[in-house]
Amino acid sequence: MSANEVKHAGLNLGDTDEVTHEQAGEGIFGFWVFLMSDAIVFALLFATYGVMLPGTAGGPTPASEYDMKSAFIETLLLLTSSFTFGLASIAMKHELGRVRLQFWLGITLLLGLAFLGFELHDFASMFSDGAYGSRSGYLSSFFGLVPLHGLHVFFGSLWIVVMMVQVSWFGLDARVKINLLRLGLFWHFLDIVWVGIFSVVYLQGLI
Amino acid sequence: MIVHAHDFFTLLGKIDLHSFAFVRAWRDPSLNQVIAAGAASMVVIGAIALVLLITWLKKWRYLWDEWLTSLDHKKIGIMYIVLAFVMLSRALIEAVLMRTQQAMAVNTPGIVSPDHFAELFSTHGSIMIFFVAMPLLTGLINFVMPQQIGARDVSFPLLNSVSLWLTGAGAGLMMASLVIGKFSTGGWSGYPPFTELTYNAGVGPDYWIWAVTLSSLGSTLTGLNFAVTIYKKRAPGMHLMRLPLFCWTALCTSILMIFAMPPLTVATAMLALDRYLGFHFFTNGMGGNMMNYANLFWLFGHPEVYILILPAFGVYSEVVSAFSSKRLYGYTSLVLATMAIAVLSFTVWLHHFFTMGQNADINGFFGIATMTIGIPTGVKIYDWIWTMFRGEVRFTVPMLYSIAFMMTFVLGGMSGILLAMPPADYLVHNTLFLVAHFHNMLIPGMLYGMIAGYTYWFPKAFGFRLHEGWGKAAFVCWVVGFYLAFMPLYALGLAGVARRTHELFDPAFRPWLIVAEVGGLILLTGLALLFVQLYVSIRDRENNRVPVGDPWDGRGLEWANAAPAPEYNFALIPQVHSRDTFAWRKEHDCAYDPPDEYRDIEMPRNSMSGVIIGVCGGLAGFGLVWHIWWLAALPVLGVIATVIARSFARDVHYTIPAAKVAAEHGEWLRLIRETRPVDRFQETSPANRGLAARVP
Amino acid sequence: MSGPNAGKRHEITTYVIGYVAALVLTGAAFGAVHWHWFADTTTTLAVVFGLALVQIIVHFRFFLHISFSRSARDDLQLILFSTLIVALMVGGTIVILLNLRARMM
Amino acid sequence: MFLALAGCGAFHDSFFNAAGPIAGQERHLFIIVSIVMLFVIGPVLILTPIIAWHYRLSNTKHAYRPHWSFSWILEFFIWVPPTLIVIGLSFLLWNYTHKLDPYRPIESSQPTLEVRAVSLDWKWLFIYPRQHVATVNMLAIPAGRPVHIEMTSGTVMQSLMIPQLAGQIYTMGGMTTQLHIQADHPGTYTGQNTQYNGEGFAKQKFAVNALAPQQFDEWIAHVRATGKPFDAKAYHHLFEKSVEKQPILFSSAPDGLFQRILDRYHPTARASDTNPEVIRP
Ligand code: HEA
Ligand code: HEA
Ligand code: CUA
Ligand SMILES: [Cu+2]
Repeated sequence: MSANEVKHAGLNLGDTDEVTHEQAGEGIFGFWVFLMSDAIVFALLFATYGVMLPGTAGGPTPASEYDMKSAFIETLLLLTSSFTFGLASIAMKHELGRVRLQFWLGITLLLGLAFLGFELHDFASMFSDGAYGSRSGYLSSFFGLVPLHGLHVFFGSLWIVVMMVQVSWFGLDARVKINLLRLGLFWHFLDIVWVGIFSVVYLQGLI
Repeated sequence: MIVHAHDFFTLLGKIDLHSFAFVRAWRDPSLNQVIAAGAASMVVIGAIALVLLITWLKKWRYLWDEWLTSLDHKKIGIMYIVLAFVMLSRALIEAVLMRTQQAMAVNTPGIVSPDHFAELFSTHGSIMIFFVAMPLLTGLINFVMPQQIGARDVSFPLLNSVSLWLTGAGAGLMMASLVIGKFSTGGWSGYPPFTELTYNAGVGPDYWIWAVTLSSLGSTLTGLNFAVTIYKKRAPGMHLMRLPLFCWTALCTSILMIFAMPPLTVATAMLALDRYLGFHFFTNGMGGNMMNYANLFWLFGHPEVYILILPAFGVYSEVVSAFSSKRLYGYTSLVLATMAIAVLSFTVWLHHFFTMGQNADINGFFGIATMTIGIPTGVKIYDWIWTMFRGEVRFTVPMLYSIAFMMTFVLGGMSGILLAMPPADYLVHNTLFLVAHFHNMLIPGMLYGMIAGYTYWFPKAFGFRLHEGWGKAAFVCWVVGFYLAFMPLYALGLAGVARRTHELFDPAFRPWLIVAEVGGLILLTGLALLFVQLYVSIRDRENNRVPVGDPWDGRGLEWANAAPAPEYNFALIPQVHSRDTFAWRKEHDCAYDPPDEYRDIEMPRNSMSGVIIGVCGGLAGFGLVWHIWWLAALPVLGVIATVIARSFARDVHYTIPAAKVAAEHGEWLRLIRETRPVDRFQETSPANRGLAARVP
Repeated sequence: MSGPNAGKRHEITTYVIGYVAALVLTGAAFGAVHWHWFADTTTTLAVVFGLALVQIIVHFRFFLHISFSRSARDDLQLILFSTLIVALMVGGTIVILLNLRARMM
Repeated sequence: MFLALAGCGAFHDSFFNAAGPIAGQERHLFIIVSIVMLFVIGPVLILTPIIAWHYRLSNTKHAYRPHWSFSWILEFFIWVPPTLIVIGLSFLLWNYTHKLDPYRPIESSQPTLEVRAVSLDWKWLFIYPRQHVATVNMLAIPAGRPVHIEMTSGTVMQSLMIPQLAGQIYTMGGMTTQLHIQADHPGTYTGQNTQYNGEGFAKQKFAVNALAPQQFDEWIAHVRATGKPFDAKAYHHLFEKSVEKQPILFSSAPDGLFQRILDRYHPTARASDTNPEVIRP
C-alpha cells in the first residue's frame, strides 16, 4: 500500500500532477479542522444538555417523551448509511465504475432521508405532548442539540445530491473526488455525533 | 408566544418611523438625541459621500475587479485593515464621548442619557474587539504570513474572501444600528437575563447577536485557513522550528480561533433561540440558567484576549530583532512560551466570574492556572530584552512602540495577577480597576503592536516608507495619552467606582476624571496624527520609495522580494536553509541570486462568491433583527445557491507564463544592481531605496 | 503489498468490521438500558458512556481511517488536541455548573 | 503608598479604608501581592531602558554580537525565578481563597445576624427574617457581630458589594448566593450594585449603618414603629423599575417573603404571583 492510500481511504487521484495532490492534502486537512471546530459546538451542546437535564420546570420529562424504539431505528439507519457510504468510497477509489458509485450514494441518501423522516416524526409526537423548546430549560437544551444534528444530516443529504449530479456531469475529476472525500468525512462525523446523542441524550435521559 | 403569526406577513417587520435616529431627534430634540442623530448622519453622509466619490472618480470597475472580488491575500489583508480603520474611528469617538460624559457627570446627568451611555460602552467594546482588533490582526497576518513562509497565497483563497465579507457584514450591521433602531445596552459580553426579551424587548440585543455571530463565523474560517496554510504551505526547508516568530504566533492565534470561536457562536445562538422562539437557555426560571451563558461566553472570551495579544507579540519579536540588528534571543523559549500561553488560555476562563459563587477549590484552581500564564509571558518579555542586549538598537517608530510596550504591559500584567487572586478580585471586579487592566493590555499590548506592525510592513505593502517625524509625534501622544487616560481609572476602581457608570456622586473623583478626559483627547490626537502621517507619506511618496523591498535590513523571507511584492509573491518558491533565512543569505551574499529557471505560475481567479455570501449574510442578519422574515430567509437560500453554484465552477485559476515572471523578476534584479545600498544610519533618509548595505 | 484487489478487499473488510462492531456496541448500550442489566443507575450510565466512547474510537478507526501509522499523523494530532480541548471545556462546564447548582438551589 | 491613598478624599468608600475583618484581609492580600509584583516587574522597568539605550546604534563603545542568541544561565533566570514566585503566590492564593470564601461563616463569639438581600431594579430590599422587618436601600447591622447575607435577585443578575466591609458576590433570580460581612466599629458605609442592569444602575446605592448593639435593637424597634406596612401594593412596587431617593422602612415582613421571591421563578410558585417570565402552555 502506498502512503497515500493509508492516508485517506479513497484518495486515488491517479496520475494527476503534484499540485493537485498537494491541494488534496490541504483540502482534506482543512476539512478536518472544520469538523473539529464543529465538534466543539456539539460538545458544548452536550455539556449544556447534561447540566440542564434537571430543569424540566414541572413539564415533560425524558421518560415521558423519548421513544426508544424510534431512536434505535434511527441509530440503525445512520450506522448503515455510514457503511454504505464506505462502499461508495471504495467504488470511487478503486474505480469500480460510476454506476456502482452512484448506487451506493443513492442508498446512503435514502437512508439519510429515512433517518430525517423518523426524526421529524419524533419531534411531531413530542410537540403533540406540548413538549416544545419553549416549555422548559431541559427541552430547550434538547431542541438546541438534536435538531442541529438533523440539520447537518439534511445538508449532508443535499450535498450527496449535488455530488451525484457532479459525478454524472464531470465524471470523477480531481475536484469531484476531493469533495466526495470531504463528504465522506462529514457523513461519518455525523454518525459519531449521533452516537453521542443516542447515548447522552436518549439513553442517559431514560436511565 | 414570542413569534406572532402576523409577523410573517409584514413586509418591514418591526421597522417603523420611530426606528430612525433622525425621526427620534426630530420629535425630541434633546442633546442626547441630537448626538445620536449626529452619529447617524455621519454614517449616512459618509456612505453617500463615498459612493459619490467613487462614482465621480469612475472607480467602481477598478474597485470591483482589483479589490472587492480579489482573492489575493495581500489585498484581502489590506481591506481588513481599512475596515478596521473605519470602525476604529467610530469606536474611538464613542470612547471620548464616554470619557467626556463621566468627566462631566459628577452629580449632574451629563451629556448623554443613561441608556445612550449603555449603548456607547456596548458598541465601543464590541466594535473594538470584533471589528477593530480582530480585523487588524487578521489583516496583518493575511498580508505578512504567506510572504514569511514563502507561499504564494493562503490555502483557501476563496474562503479568505468569504471571511472578509462576513466580517464586513457584521460591521455593516453595527453601522446600521446607528441609523435604524438602537444597539444593545448589555455590554460587549451581553449577559442575560438582562439581554433577554423580558428585560430588553427592543432590537438592540438582536443587533449585537447577529453582528457578533457573523464576525465570529468569519474568524473561525480565518483561523482554519491560516492554520492549514502554516501547516501545509511552508516553502521547502521551512521546518516549524525555522518559522519566523510572527508565524508562530499567527499559528497559535489561529488555533485559538478555531477552538474558541465556537463557544461564542453557541452562546449567541442560544440567546437568539431564547429571544426568537421563547426558549429557556438563560432565562430566570423555567429551568433556564444564565450561569451557563457566563461559562460559554468566557470559554470564548478568555482565549479571545490571547487571540488579540499573540499576533502583537509576534510583531514585537520581529521588530525587536530587526531593529536590534541581531538574532532573536531564545527562539525556542519564545516558541514554547507561545504554545504554553495558547494551551493555558483554555484553562482559566472562570477568572471572569470568580464572584458567581462557586466554591473555593474551583476558584483557587482557576486562579492558579491564571497566574501560571504570567510565566511564559514574562519569558517573552525577557527574551525581547536580551535580544537588544549586544545588538545595535535603532530607535525607529516600531522599535519605540516595542519598548513602550514592554514597560507598560508589565503594569497591566501586575493588575492581571491581582485580579487572578479571587479574594482581591471580589473587591475590584466590575470596577474601573478592571477597565484599566484590560485597556492596559489592549492598548499598549495589542494596539501598539498593530501600529508597530503597520509602520514596519507598510513599505512592503505600498512601496514607500511612512514619515518618521509624524510617526514619532503620534507615538508620544499614544504613550502620554495612555498613561493619563487609564492610570486614573486604576485609582478610581480602587476607590470603588463601578464600571459602566454613567454618573458619579463624589466630587473628590473629579480631578481623576478630568485627567482621564485629557488623556482620552491626547489619544484622539494620536490617532489624528496617524492620519496626518499617512497623508504626508502619500504626498511625499516619491522621496520615500523603497522599490528593492528591504528597507530595514530585514531578516525574514517577506523582505526578499520587491516592494510592493508581485501578485505571486515569489518568482520561484524559495528554498530555506536556516532561521532568519534572508539575513543568512545576505551574509552569504546570495540574497539576490537569479534563479536557475522560471516556471508558469497558477493563481486563483477573482470571484464574487465572497461578496455575495457576505452581503447575503448581512441582509439575513438585518432581516432577523427586524423580524422581516422574508429578508431573513431569502439570503440564506442565496448563500446555499452560491456555494452549490461555486462547486460547479471548474475554471478557477489563471496562469502567469514563465516568460512574464522572468521579465518582471529580471527587471527587479536590474534595479538592485543599480541601487546604492544604505547603511543603518541612513535608513530613515530618502537615500534608503530598500537595499540594505552589508554589515561587516 | 499485493495487487490492487487485495487492497480493496482489505478495505471492505475494514468497513464490515466497523459496521458489525458498531452494531454490537449500540445493541449492548440499548440492551443495558432497556432490560436493566445493571441494578443501579450509575453503573448503567458508566457502561453506556463507556460503550459510546469505544464506539467513537471504532468509528474513527474503521470509518475515518485514523490510526497511529505515520502517514495519518497530522490528522491524528489534530484530533488528539481537539479531544483535549473538548475534555477541558466539557469537563470544566460540568464541574463548574454542577458546583454552582449545588451551592445555589 | 496604598495607605496614603486611603487617607485621600476620593478613597473614603474604598476597601483601603476597610472597616471589617473580611475587607481587611482582602486588602492585606491585595497589598502583599502588589508588593511582590513590584519586585517582579521592577527588573523589566529597569533593564529595558538601560539595555536599549546602552546598545543604541550610535554608541560605538559596546560589543555587537549579531549571532549571539542563547545562554543557559539566562534561560535559568528567565524561567525559574518566575516559576518559583508563581508557586509561592499559589500557596497564598489557595489559603486566602479558602479563608475568604464568601460562603464561609465568620468565626466570632457573637451570634450571627441573618439578613436576606434581594436585588431589584434599581434598589435593594433587605429582609430581617428573625426581626420580621424589611427595608429598601438601607442596611443596618450591629457592629462587631458577623452578618450572614443570603441573596437573590428579583430581576436580572446583579452584584452586591460594600467595599469597606467585603468584596462582592452575584445575585441571580431563582437562586441564592451567600455573603458574610462584619463591621468592626459603628459607622456608615456605602454599598452598591456593580453589575450593569439598566438606566438606574448608577444610582443603585445604599447606606450601610453599623450600629452599636443596643442602638441596633432600638433601630429595629424604630422600624417596627414607624415603617410602612408591607402590603400587596408595597410588594408589587418592588418589582417595578424605580430609583428610590430615600430608604423605605417596612414595619413588618411576611414570613417566607424571601422564599416567595425565589419561587417567582419556579413554575410551582403560588398562583397569586403574576410572573411575566413564566409562559404557561
Ligand atoms: C481593543 C479594544 C479597545 C480599545 C483599543 C479601547 C480604547 C479606548 N477605550 Fe475602551 N473598552 C473596550 C475595548 C477597547 N477600548 C472594551 C472591551 C470595553 C468594555 C465594554 C463593556 O463594558 O462591555 C471598553 C470600555 C471602555 C469604557 C467604559 C468604561 C466603563 O465601563 O465605565 C471607556 C470609558 O471611557 C473606554 C475608554 C476607551 C478609550 C478612551 C479608548 C481610546 O482612547 C484609546 C485610544 C485607542 C484608539 C484611538 C484606537 C487607535 C487604534 C489605532 C490607531 C490602530 C492603528 C492601527 C494600525 C495603524 C494598523 N473603554
Ligand atoms: C489583550 C488582552 C489581555 C491580556 C493579555 C490579559 C492578560 C491577563 N489578564 Fe486580563 N482581561 C482582559 C484582557 C487581557 N488580559 C479583558 C478584556 C478583561 C475583561 C473583560 C470584561 O470583563 O469586559 C480581562 C479581565 C481579566 C480578569 C477578570 C477580572 C474580573 O472580571 O474581575 C482577570 C482575572 O484573573 C485577568 C487576568 C489576567 C492575567 C493574569 C493576565 C496575564 O496574561 C498577564 C501576564 C503578564 C504579566 C504577569 C507581566 C509580565 C510578566 C513578568 C514580568 C514575569 C514575572 C511574572 C510573574 C512571576 C507573575 N484579566
Ligand atoms: Cu446563578 Cu446560581
Ligand atoms: Cu481572562
